[in-house]
Amino acid sequence: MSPPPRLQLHHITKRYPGVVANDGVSLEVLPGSIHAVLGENGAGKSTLMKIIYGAVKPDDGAMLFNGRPVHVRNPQEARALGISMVFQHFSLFETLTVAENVWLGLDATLSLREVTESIEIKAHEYGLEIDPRRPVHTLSVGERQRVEIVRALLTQPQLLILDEPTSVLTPQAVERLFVVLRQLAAEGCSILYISHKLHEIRALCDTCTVMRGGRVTGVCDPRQASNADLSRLMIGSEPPTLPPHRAPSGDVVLDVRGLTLPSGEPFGTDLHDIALQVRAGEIVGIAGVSGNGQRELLYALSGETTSAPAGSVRLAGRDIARAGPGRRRRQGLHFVPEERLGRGAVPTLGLAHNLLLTRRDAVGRGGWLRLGALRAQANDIIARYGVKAAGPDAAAKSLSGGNLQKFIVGREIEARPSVLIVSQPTWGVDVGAAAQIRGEIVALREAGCAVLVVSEELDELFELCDRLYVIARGRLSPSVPVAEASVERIGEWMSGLWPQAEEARHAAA
Amino acid sequence: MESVALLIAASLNAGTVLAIAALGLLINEKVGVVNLGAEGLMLCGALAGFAAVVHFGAHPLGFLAGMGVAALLSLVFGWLVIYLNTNQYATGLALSLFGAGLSAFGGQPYTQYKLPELVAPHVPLLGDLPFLGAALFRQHALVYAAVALAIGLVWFFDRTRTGLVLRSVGENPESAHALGYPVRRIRLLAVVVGGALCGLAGAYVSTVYTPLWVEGMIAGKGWIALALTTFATWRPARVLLGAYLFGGVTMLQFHLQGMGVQVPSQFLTMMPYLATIVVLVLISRSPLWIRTHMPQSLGKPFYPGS
Amino acid sequence: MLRLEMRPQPSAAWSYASPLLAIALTVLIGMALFAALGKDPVAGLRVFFWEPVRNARAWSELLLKATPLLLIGLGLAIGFRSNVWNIGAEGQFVIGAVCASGTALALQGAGFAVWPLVLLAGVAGGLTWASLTALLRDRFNANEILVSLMLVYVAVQVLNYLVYGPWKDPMGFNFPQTQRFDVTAQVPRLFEGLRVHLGLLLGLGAVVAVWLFLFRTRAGFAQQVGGLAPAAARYAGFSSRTALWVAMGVTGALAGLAGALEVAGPVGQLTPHVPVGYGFAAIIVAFVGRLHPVGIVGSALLMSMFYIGGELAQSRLGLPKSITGVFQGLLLFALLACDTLIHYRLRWRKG
Amino acid sequence: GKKEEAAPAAAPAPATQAPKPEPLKAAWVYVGPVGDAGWSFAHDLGRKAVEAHFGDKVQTTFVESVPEGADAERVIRDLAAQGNKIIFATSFGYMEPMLKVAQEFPDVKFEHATGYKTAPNMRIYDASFYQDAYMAGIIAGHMTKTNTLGFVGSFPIPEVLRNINAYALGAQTVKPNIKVKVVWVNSWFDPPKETEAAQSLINQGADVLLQNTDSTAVLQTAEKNGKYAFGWDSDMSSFGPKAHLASAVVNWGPYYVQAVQEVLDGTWQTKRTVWGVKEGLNDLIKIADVVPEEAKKKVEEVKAGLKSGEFEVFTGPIVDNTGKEVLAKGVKADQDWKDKVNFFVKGVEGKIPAGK
Ligand SMILES: Nc1ncnc2c1ncn2[C@@H]1O[C@H](COP(=O)(O)OP(=O)(O)OP(=O)(O)O)[C@@H](O)[C@H]1O
Ligand SMILES: Nc1ncnc2c1ncn2[C@@H]1O[C@H](COP(=O)(O)OP(=O)(O)OP(=O)(O)O)[C@@H](O)[C@H]1O
Ligand SMILES: [Mg+2]
Ligand SMILES: [Mg+2]
Repeated sequence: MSPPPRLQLHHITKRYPGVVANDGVSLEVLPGSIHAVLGENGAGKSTLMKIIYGAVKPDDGAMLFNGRPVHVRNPQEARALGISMVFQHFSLFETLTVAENVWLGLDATLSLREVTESIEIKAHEYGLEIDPRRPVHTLSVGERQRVEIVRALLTQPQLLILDEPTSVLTPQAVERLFVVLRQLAAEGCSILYISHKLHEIRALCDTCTVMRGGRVTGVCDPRQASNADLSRLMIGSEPPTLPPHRAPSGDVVLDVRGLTLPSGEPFGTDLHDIALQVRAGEIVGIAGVSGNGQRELLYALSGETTSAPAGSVRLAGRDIARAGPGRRRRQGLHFVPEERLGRGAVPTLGLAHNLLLTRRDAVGRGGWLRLGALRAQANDIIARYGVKAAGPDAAAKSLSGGNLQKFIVGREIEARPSVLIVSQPTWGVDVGAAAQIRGEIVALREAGCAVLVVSEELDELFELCDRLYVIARGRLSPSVPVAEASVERIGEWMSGLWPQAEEARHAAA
Repeated sequence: MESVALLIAASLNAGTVLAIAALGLLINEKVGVVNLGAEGLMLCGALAGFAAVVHFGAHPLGFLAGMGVAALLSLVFGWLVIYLNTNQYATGLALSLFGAGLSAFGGQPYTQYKLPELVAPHVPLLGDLPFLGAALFRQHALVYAAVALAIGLVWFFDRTRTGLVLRSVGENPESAHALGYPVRRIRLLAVVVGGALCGLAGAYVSTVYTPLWVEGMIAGKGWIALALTTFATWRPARVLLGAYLFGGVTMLQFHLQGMGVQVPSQFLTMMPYLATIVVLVLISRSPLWIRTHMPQSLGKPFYPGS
Repeated sequence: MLRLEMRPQPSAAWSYASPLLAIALTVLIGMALFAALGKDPVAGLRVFFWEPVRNARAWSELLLKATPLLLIGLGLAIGFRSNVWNIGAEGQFVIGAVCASGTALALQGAGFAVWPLVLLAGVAGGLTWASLTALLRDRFNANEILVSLMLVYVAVQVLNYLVYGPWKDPMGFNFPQTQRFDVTAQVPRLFEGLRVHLGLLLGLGAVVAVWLFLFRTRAGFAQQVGGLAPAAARYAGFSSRTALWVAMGVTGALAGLAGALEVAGPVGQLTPHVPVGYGFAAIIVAFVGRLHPVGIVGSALLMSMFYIGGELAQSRLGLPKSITGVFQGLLLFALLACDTLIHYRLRWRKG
Repeated sequence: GKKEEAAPAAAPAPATQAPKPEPLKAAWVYVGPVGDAGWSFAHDLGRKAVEAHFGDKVQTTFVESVPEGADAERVIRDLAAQGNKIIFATSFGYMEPMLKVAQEFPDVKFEHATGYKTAPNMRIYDASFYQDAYMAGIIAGHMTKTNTLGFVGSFPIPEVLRNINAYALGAQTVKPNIKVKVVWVNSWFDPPKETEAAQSLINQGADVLLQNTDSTAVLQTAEKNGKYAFGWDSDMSSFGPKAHLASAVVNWGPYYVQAVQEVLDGTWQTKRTVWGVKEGLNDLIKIADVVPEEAKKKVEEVKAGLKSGEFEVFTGPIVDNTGKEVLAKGVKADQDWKDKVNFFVKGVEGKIPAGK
């Protein structure tokens, strides 16, 4: 008789106010299997994993582990059973050392010294070299993930859950991770692998459960299924494609040179001698693993930081390095930040009032607000961009991520900017809305705007951009036209390894 | 010489009140909770301690009562800010006002009541040393307990796993929650323990420092204790140091007056408050430095499961 | 078990109902307290809610005491809405009173109405004192809660120094108070024989001005974004420094005005007893009034009622004065607790 | 205790007492909580003496912890409007508010303690604490070993300066070179601060302390340090059995009884009353056993002199601590001189803070 499945879920249901995150989800994972859970943003993947790990309580449903019914009430119990999890958003403590972080994730049986030793042994065994004594804030994102994985491995898991582990890794690091995971699976550990990247799942997994809107829409072998099949299960349709681009680009509008800026944040990244040009009528992308200086660079470009050296940022020839966001906006530079809620929009205010953050169309003489005009303007954007909202007074936080993103992008595009900077344009946005947003960005370029896109999704950058830079450890690579770039090459650059010679050649040209 | 030794002794005594309260607040802040109600807690602790000594005659019971009442009040405060996510500042202010009102109200029957005698403390042998004996070894047991508490907290936060868990909760409650630590319960516990220490400090004031009950007798010490945690960049040993420094400034103003210094006494009375401001300014000058040492979730609400 | 469940959207109805529920709860607890102290709860209610509004004189006293609370509460509301925690309004009030008195004393004997100058001096004084906090916050990042509070103690000693020293009434047998101000330096009363004065109208004017600023101007909008979402304010380019200075400045100016009105109104001279805690009570006023100008009018009246009721409870019922403080604290606690109903609903759940 | 007594007193008279004449209503306004010792407590004892003396002919009310700012006027007016025929305001800060209310209620008699302004229906009364301070000084002079005395001062007003000077003069009758150190706490009542001030005086060598503040903190601090101190405003002997040398007490009862009697008789007139040891208002009591007989005898002599009116504490020559003669040899100070004291006598250290 074959052994029982490692994990069985029956009709797991979890409701949040206003959403059913998991709706009668059933799932089965075999010992030694690498099982993918595939789904768009908001499909309910993370919620399901947290339920398995005991971090979230389901409203309904049953769970069996190695054939025995279990009630996992908290992560400690999960770990005692042999379930470990690496979270989508790291659960590390910046000020503590690697060993302390690991220690906190283990149960209290070992001393800190013993934990330090076992980290070294485990890390060596799987080729995940890491110094247990270093404080976490000195680690790169890839190294941090290694800490998470080592922590999970030290619990001797029979089931390892990884929630979107690759969104922060370079393609090369992804490959290395896969080697480790395959080794683990060969040793009999089951793995639940969450992702919405088809190619990764195809390369790694033997089974795939697809979710949409909190329900399971299918189970298949990803090595057999076609992209179109998976896509249909995942989003209910085939992915749309962008129209091909062609229009010659114009003058340099945004010109950054010699931008060196120490970070003002405790664990931030310093920027070193950044040079960057964006021309009218082109889309330029910046690739890179998060935490390599994107945040600081965007602050310096948007004007949220005004301590950049004078002359290091120019807009159509004028020095704006020390101008605040308002002045830059008046000169035609608009920006869509990655955090929609809390930065791009005030959560508790209505959409109409959120227009006031970046627009002054409804502001009369002496700063007087014309509320009627403000609402009309909001209604206009809601209609034109197909934003699903209760009206111009609906609070920003009542909108789903994608709809709020459409509203914010609409707000900035309607301002007819000469430069638009967009960070993570389609993060957490469903495929339909993502396609619409990308379409709007492309249309803006066709209208002669200079667009700078910062994203961690290489696929998106390759699809959208004309030219690419890579940012790593606060330095910016030379640019390459997308036509000449490859995922492998950009991946290598993402770890900071771009040829200096090339930079010199670029400068000479 | 003798007078300097006595000035040191008095400063240590005055500093102890601040130290105990500030160490309690430090525990709160290490898990991410700012309790602006410290003044109210100390007042209620002072009253409860005083009343307990009046009724039961024993000082240790006074300390226990002060801690108990303050713990109870911080439980309410903690429940509001941790479980109902009310604004920490507003709730703390409410507590400080409520504590002041409640203690004034409940303290009516105890105004200017007399407490039983305390034996003058004197550490055997050491207390007889010249200079040092007078300066250091003729203090109430709680003065030494405060030192022990600070050392204990250094050890606790740096060397024990529980201390590490507390720090991690203040650092990143989301992660601590994801790892399975009961963040809200830990926070509540820390708030209650910290509050109890404020109560102890209050009871010390009313039963030992000035063995009397008078409404409003804490007179801003709770607020100075709050400033001390920032001053010390959340490190117990520095809290102790800072507390003695402030104790010293407090005593020095009277010392200077007694010496006949030609400055209007009102300006000398301002000294401890001005000193607080000056120190805050010096410490906070570099925001980066403060933020590096500050528990990262300080003052921020935590919603589990989001 | 009773459980809290997050609402998908905050409840608008509860945001109005919560203060009423909080008042009701406070009254209920208060009545229980009266009963426990062996007093007739109905008589207690009468003293707190009927006596202070019984006749014109009572109204005059109620409004007189509500005026400083209203002025300071309005300023604090702007501050708290923009995440500026000025809790040293009491100090700004004191310095306002000091500067107003200085002006009044300097202009003793002037043959014209100098009270507008006196009030302006108060405004300037409060503004300057608040600016100290703003400066230390802005320039040195020093926590404004602690700085502003410490400056209260300093302000009180400044006041003491002046009244015990250089500003002492030369004919006053060395007692700590200044000369009484000339009639020209005193704010006009609104009705003959009643103490309520022009300050009330200034307060109501401030209500309208603050309302317009907060809800009808871009600057007012920008002021509040920092309190709602600091990152959004930074993104929009709304300066947190401007917000800090505006918040501190407005509160300081209004608190200073309140201080000036106190010395140029009911007191008529500078004495060490001018500060009576309006700056602290106004914190409760601001919160109970939902940080909304119109709400603050109501809560200032309520707070004034508590004060006067507390005094009357002494002379009529023999209750201790400190009961007022208990009520104030209770009210604020109750309000904070009731406010959770805006964001959560209560549900019965088994297990 | 005291709350329950106040309540029925304030309630309207029951109907059964209708045939009797309406009781005269009298009210007191206190600056602090009554408590068990100190200034307001002493006044409240006086109120109780009135109750005891007149029985149901008089009905008393009090309001405690009344701020001396704008609120006092409302409280006093409310008391007048409630039908009180005589109102005692027991702190200096009530002077101006009371004056205003007095104009509105010509039929009500107003009595203000420690002030200097009067009206046809408002008069002032005061005590002579400096006489107690002088006698305390005599005892202190005998008890000090360091020849340094300490004084915890509230505020630098003439009354307090008189006390400090009298304390020094009394001590100097024993040892002419005695020094007095003064520390101001800028408060009438702040026990922690009083403690700290007393501690710092002791630390600087003062071994007999007197205070013009209201709490028992100074005495308790002396007790803790094995030094000596006095009670002030009420008998504080139980708060420092070893440290307590004597208590300066004030008995307002006789004055209050007389004032109420005058209203009942219709003989009340505006004037200024300053009573002291002579009238039984001030006294130094509970002189401790450790005090030498010689000192006790001297105090008795002084007391007798004060009672008969032959002795005056401030009798020239008096020299201030800058060496200037402020009262010529053989001259007895009059009330006006005493009202304007604004200097320290020789032997008191320091300068009067910021005066003219
Ligand atoms: N704590 C929560 N409270 C309310 N709603 C929640 C909560 N957590 C998740 N949700 C909602 O549940 C749904 C599923 O969320 P979940 O995080 O499981 O999606 P996901 O598939 O992991 O998406 P992603 O790819 O973005 O990680 C979403 O609509 C989300 O908004
Ligand atoms: N933490 C939360 N608390 C309460 N409601 C939430 C929370 N997160 C999401 N929601 C609600 O759940 C719904 C779905 O939100 P979410 O942002 O996850 O949408 P989504 O499924 O990812 O859609 P989109 O593709 O547009 O982002 C929204 O109505 C939102 O208001
Ligand atoms: Mg989503
Ligand atoms: Mg997820």
